[in-house]
Amino acid sequence: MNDKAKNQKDWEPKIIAFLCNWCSYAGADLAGVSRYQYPPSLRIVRVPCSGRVSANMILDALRSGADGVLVSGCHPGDCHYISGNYYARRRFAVLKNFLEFIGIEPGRVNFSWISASEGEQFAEVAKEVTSRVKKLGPARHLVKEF
Amino acid sequence: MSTPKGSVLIVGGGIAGVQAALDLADSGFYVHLVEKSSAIGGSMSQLDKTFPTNDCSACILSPKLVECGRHLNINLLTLSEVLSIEGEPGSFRVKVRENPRYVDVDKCIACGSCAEKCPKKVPNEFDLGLGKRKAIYLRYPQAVPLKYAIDPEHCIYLKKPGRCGFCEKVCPADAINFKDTAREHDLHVGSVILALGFRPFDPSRLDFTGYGQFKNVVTSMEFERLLSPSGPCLGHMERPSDHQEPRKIAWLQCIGSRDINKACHGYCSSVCCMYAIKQAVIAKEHSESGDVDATIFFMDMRTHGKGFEAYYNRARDEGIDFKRARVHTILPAANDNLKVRFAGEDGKIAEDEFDLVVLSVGLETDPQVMRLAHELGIELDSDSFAATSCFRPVETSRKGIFVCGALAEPKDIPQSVMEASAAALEAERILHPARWTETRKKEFPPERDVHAEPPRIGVFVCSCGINIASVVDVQAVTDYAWTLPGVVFAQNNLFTCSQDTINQMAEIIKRERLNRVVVASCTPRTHEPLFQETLREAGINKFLFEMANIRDQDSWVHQDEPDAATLKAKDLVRMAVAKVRGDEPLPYNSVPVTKSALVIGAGVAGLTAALSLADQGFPVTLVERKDRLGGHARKFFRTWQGQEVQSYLQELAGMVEANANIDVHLGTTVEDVSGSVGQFRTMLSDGTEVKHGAAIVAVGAESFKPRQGRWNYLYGKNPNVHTLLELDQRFIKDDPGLKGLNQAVFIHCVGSRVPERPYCSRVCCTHAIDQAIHLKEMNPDMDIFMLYRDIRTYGKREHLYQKARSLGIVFIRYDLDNLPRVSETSGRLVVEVKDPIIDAEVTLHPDLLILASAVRPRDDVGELSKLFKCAMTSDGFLLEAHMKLRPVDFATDGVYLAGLCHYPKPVEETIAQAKAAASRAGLVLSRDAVPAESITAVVNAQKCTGCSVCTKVCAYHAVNMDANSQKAVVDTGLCKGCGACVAGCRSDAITLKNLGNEQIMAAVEAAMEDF
Amino acid sequence: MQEKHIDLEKIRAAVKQKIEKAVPEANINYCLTCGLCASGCPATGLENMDPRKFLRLLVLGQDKEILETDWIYACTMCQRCRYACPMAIDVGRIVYEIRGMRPREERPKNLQRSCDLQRKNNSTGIPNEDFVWVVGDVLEEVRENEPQWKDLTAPIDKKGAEYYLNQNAKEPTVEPEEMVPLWKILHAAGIDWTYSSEWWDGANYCLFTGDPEDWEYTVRKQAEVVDSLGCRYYINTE
Amino acid sequence: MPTKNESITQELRQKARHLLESGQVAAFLGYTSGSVPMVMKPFVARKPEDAERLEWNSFCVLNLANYLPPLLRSFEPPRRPNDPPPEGPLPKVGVAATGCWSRNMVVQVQENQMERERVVIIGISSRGMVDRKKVLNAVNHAEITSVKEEDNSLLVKGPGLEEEINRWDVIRDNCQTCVHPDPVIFDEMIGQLQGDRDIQDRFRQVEEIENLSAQDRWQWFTSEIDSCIRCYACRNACPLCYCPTCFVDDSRPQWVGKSREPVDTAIFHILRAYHCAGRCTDCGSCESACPMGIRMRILTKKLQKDVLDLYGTEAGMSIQQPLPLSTYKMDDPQDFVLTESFKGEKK
Amino acid sequence: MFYATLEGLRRFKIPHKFEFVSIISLYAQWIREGRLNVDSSWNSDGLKFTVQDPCKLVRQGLGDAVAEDLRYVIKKVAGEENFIDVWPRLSNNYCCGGGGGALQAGFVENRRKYGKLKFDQLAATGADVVITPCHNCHTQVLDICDFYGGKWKTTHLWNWLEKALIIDGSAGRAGKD
Repeated sequence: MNDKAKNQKDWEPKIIAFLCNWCSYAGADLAGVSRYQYPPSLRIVRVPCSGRVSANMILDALRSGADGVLVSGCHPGDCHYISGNYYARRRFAVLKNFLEFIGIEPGRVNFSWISASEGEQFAEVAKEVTSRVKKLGPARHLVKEF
Repeated sequence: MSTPKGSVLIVGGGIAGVQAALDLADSGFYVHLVEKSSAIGGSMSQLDKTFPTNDCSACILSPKLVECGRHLNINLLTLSEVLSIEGEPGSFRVKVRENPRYVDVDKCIACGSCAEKCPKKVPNEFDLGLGKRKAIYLRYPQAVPLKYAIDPEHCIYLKKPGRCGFCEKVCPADAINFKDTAREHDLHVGSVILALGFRPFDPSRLDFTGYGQFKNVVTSMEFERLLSPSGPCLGHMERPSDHQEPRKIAWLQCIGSRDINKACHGYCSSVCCMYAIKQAVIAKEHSESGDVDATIFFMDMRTHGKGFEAYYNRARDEGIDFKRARVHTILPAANDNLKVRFAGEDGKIAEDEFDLVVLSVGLETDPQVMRLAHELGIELDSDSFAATSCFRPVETSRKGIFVCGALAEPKDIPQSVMEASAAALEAERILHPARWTETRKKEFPPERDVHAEPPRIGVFVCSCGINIASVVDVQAVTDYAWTLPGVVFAQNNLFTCSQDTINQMAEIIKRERLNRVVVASCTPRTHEPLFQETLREAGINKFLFEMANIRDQDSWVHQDEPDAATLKAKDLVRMAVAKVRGDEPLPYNSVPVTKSALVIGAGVAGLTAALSLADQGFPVTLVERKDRLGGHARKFFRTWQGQEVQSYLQELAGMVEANANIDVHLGTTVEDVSGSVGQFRTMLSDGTEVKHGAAIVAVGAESFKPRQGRWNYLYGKNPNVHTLLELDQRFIKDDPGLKGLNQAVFIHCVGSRVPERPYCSRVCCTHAIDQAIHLKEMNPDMDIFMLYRDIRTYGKREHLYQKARSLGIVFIRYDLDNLPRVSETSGRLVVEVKDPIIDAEVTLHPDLLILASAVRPRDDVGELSKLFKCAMTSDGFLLEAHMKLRPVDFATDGVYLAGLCHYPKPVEETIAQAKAAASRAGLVLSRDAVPAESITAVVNAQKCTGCSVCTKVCAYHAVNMDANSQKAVVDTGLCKGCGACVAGCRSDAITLKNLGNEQIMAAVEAAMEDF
Repeated sequence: MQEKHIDLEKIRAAVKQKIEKAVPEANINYCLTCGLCASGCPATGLENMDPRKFLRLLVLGQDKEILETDWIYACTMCQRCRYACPMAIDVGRIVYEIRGMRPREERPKNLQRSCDLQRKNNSTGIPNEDFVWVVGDVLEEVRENEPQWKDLTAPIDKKGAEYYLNQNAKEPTVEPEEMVPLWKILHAAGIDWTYSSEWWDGANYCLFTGDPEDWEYTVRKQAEVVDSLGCRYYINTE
Repeated sequence: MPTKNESITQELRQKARHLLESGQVAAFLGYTSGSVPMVMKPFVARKPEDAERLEWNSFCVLNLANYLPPLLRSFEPPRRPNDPPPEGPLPKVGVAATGCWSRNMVVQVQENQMERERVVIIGISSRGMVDRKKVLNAVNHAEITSVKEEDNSLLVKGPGLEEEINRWDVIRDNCQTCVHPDPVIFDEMIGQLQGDRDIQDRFRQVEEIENLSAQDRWQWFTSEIDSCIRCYACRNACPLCYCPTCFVDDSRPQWVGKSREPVDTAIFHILRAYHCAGRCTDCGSCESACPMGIRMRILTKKLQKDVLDLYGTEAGMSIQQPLPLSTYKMDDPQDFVLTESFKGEKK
Repeated sequence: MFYATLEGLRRFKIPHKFEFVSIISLYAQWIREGRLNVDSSWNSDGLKFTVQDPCKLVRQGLGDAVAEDLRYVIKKVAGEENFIDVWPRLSNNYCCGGGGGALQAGFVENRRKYGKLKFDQLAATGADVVITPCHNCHTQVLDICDFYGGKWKTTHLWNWLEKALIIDGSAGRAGKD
């Protein structure tokens, strides 16, 4: 995969995006409604809440070959389920540091808060994450060859 | 009255109207919601964030609007105006004119092609003219209905038929109808609710503000739009003159409020102090540079609501500069900046320069609304707000017509929402015999059992006209779908959501014996319910369905990359197919309802709530810990409007005692509570077990008695020192000792807004001032001094403050670091305080010293909240489910709150809140069963370690430890399906139905498959 | 600085009450002490006073200070504070009343003298004949030196003229040639106008001394003169 | 004069005997020595006379908390999953506990794995336990037949070997960097509490790795776990790994392959450590138990460091203090969130 | 003093048959009606003008309307492009400091301190001419200009009106030259 990607000049990474249904998924929709363009790299998985996303799921995405992961939820205080994103924030803060500690490149696993009214911000995040992952190249660590 | 009509007219589609509509439609009444613009949402939809939680306004509002828009029993009439209302409570005839939209709402798919092509740009009123829209437009991105409208004032075609017409040519859905005309509707309803809201004060009347003269002087509403991500600068916060980010911003308070001179508005607009602080906080946060200097010029900082004072304190800590000063005139400075000159309290002049000045404009009634009120025979008060009285806070002068929101007085969102529910309650009270008589209900065929069947998946790929098809190769995607495992049918449709395609889909499901369906089209957020309903119509469980979002999240965002977008669409379809394969039929959960209520606390709130429910025929158990009815209000003399409380209270208690539906338990407390919404069981201390479907907590609060410490002021030591309520007692008794007094002093904020009790008690300013007026009227020659920190006579109560001043009552401001000092010389009280204006120590010799002491939460509220699994604030008041939009609900379904246990509030707000709580409880009690979430968590006991992480992270107390097995169990009646427990569980012992780890992994892995 | 102490056994705000009686719309009590007036007032800080503080002293009955301060002459009664005051409090009007409370002999001499003179005839005290003479003299000079204005007129006491022109005394006494442009304008516009030989001075400092009687007297006199000439419009040089 | 550990042993036996004799506990959990030098065995004294076999020295490296819940359960009458709990008080168990063990017990109490009331904890302020591997290294892996322990030294003997080793030099990494040697919960103490230790560079090992490049960190991580044979000794030694079905054994969902492929080994170690985040008390049992000498403690230490930095809490300090990943504060740090860092970055 | 008469008639309810009007409004009216012909061509040097709104005439007298008339006349006389407005303006303009009898009352230091705001405001316009249509204003603005070192010329309106008058079809011939 690595070599294949190197040969492909315009390699487009695949990034798994876990988006909470109430804010970030709606923000992604709004980006569409407003026609903000961003790279076609995201594969969005709709989850009820960022608090639904576990470390296991993020690792599974990497293991399955995702070049990057984005988890996005409501801004703190806006959680549809009152406090899900607060727990998520702790889980992710610890996980992100930890993954970077064992050598996963910073930029591979990303988190954001995007509200339902932040269409442009969603596109910005999509662009930013894609560009970070592109700079890093295809994921190599933790990828399981099936 | 013969049998009333079971329908209600609501005028105004802002948050108040929407809330009232939902409350009524969900409890058995048909609602006509009339809105004059092209979409509901009102002023709240224009706001960026809301205080004090900084919630995104559109985000929290949108779900309510969508619910309203989709509701089977709400008839949304946009672009409509009420022409006349004839009749009486129970039966009103209403004429409504619906103006033409020129767009067929059944056809419009809101793709936006029309607006893209429309050549006519006009100022966008939603952005208060700061941005532009087209002549064919969507009021705002999240508008409900999400349908375009043509503005006939600006449409080239409508002005000169034959010219332009581009929208018609480009519309893929054939939705443009230039021949549309106004329609008149004759509605027959039982009651009417007016929720017409307010308009922001126009400061161009005040030339000294420079508004309209200087570009960088904007109103607060304009600033909301400048902050908003959907606003004219996409949330980048630019100032109008040069589109640069302002670094230094000033807010000027009381523009168009508390001004009987040029603004002609003597009232306080109640919300401006808080929104100004919020804007300052948000501006600081928003700023890309990170350094915004924010200064707020004010006269009294009015942060009198729940969580407001803490917000104010935090804002101060974050460096927002609060200047107790008012600017006379805004002056131009170089670079389009603005200069202000102002005198501090010490009289010293200072000058400062700002990049942007925000005028905190007040709220006023729109003249159009005044005309309508006049035509409908609704009395307005001297401030042009709908006239109401304290004991009847949502009743207008015309019987059967109710009012809520800012039309009755300037107020914030939660108060408007409360009143909306209260107004709904009043309508229900009249119309309850006709409940469910005019509502509609959807019927479905029985569902096929698909458990044993292997997956037979059908995939429907939508072209959405050209919205998807112009970018994504939909045929290739359809062909690809055929190749996926389990897929037995795939088809491409022009508009999958069109009525004929929907009918066809149902046929195909039956014909092909599909047991799983995937639609690849727009977004589940708007269309999932529609397709799920189709599944039900075709006789399969609606949860056997997935959507692939190939429009909003694909074709629309990769317009220039058709190949990549097609590839992505295939991925998304594959992911959806992988996910749907694992979907199981889920139960449509519901909980049967015990149609009776428990009301805890028999003060004004509890009595009102109990009566409100009992009057609708619901049995109520009313529990009061004391041995008599009345609660805190038994100590009150009169309302701020001058109505005597005791006679009202007696009447209220009398009605409760006489009501056969109310079972009163005096001297009783709640010992234990079990069950959940619809099915509570409560043990009382008198041994009674009460079964009830809903509960209202109205346990009140206490008055703080400063027996010792810093706020003592000789209370309990000198006989002439009283609290407000003690003086009320003397008023009630008409104590002759109060005649012939020479001097009285009131000290405000005794024990409120202090470190140990950092909240504002909201009621004391008004109460103290009213008492001072009463004393002064008894003894016109008497001198009365009010020692205050900020006067917080919000709303129309400001008139009372003005009256007090006009009577010669003297107000002296003090600070926490410069407290009044109280001593006595041979029994005679001496009060010393510094007057900051003339910088002098003033010595007073009152005959009476009144302490406006705090309202404090009761100590035992914590135990009660635990029984009902309700949360508390750090101040010790009960915490509602959402500060803005669910002000009387607890996070625990079926439990509601009202009165002082929520936060200090005057009797009119208590009554409104109690009625709101009754209305919300009515949502449960009016039905045989309440729906519960289907996508719930489920525990695999074999794997569960009983570690209880899941119970700790569950915000709804839906996961608990089974006392026997010591394993987690989920109460499906409480579970909302958020999945916090699932992510927290290390053992994979708890999962979410149809959103389990395996299914998510399947989707993730499918995304990565190469093909 | 010595800290100020006030003992308020009883507020005896006699000055305030007097003003309230005379000017019910003065709204003194309404003051919110918001300071908007002080922010906009050019006299803020003069005599260690500002409009808000001034009102506050009135409210707290500090009559001695109110009656003694010369700030009442720093305030020009311009009413810019009242213009924007949320309570529409008229500090200018209040200052006027307090100026009137000063004994005549303690008022600023020149100011009082101007009014006293005005009561007699005009604020400068020149005899009416002098005014008539100066007008004639200046007119003569223009007619002689400026041929295009040889028809210029400056009528005095012309009965039935459409416009009555009231002349500020400054020009005839100090800079008589400054009267000419206006004459020319009126002439060019073809206006039928006249001066009067009595009560011709429009200055009227009695507006500022605080005695309404003086003010009323002078205006009444002027009105009588204009009506007696039968003019339809009364204008002055402003 | 007896050594410190000899005194502790005496007192421990005395207390255990008393508890057993008086019937206050049904069993006492401690250590006894085995046949191999430097290897101590967990030991359950069930009769008063068993107490004499209890022993305390610097080789008690496995966390006794790991054995407590099963031992307690063994005294419960058998019952089916949904039967009500037995009525009346259940037998108690006595246990010796150092700082980290006691903190583990706190977490176990918080996670409902045992009831505080059912254990009698004899607290011992820890002087640190010896890393057997370090001793072996010190003598170049020569054969050791006996080790005699003095307060500050070890006398190591073997064929042709007699060496005195400074005790502190061979103390385990986790004990050397331990700041909380005192038990946080106990019913009785042996000896004095010594108070928290002031260790400036307690996270030095972690910081050294943090300072590497991402590539070098990955290099370090993969080489560290390279030798892993997936024997799960680390997991089995951990008092916090008590799931009936561990994720590595689960097939629904199957988060990680069961093979020894490097990716799966890596994911095993990542998730094992991550599951201990906010819970691990750095008792070092995992490392002590590892037959391959993998320093997996560095992983949990990293998590410990971050949780402390981010949320100011350390695992097991009190029963009342919520576990850091099951609670939150409104203003928890969130610099790591892209949209938050955007705010600061632009311009 | 315009206001003395206006308010005097009103406050003391003095009976009168005439109508009391402002000459400023009349100038504007006459120009609009074509009764007065004015032309700004004399101002070929582009002298810049600004204005003082007399409190007694504008704020307390006839309000913004008369102040707008005043500007209309100045713009006609001096050329639209040669007028620079002040801020605050019209009814909200600062008092010059000479009003209320201040010029006679004798507190010179106070009066000048008071006038500093006015001076700064006028100086900020950079105008060459300040039109003061009130005698008090005229005297005070002259004084503060002199005292604080201003560069402008302080004049009544009539001087410039005279200059701009067109008699027999030619401008500037009305004046003395």
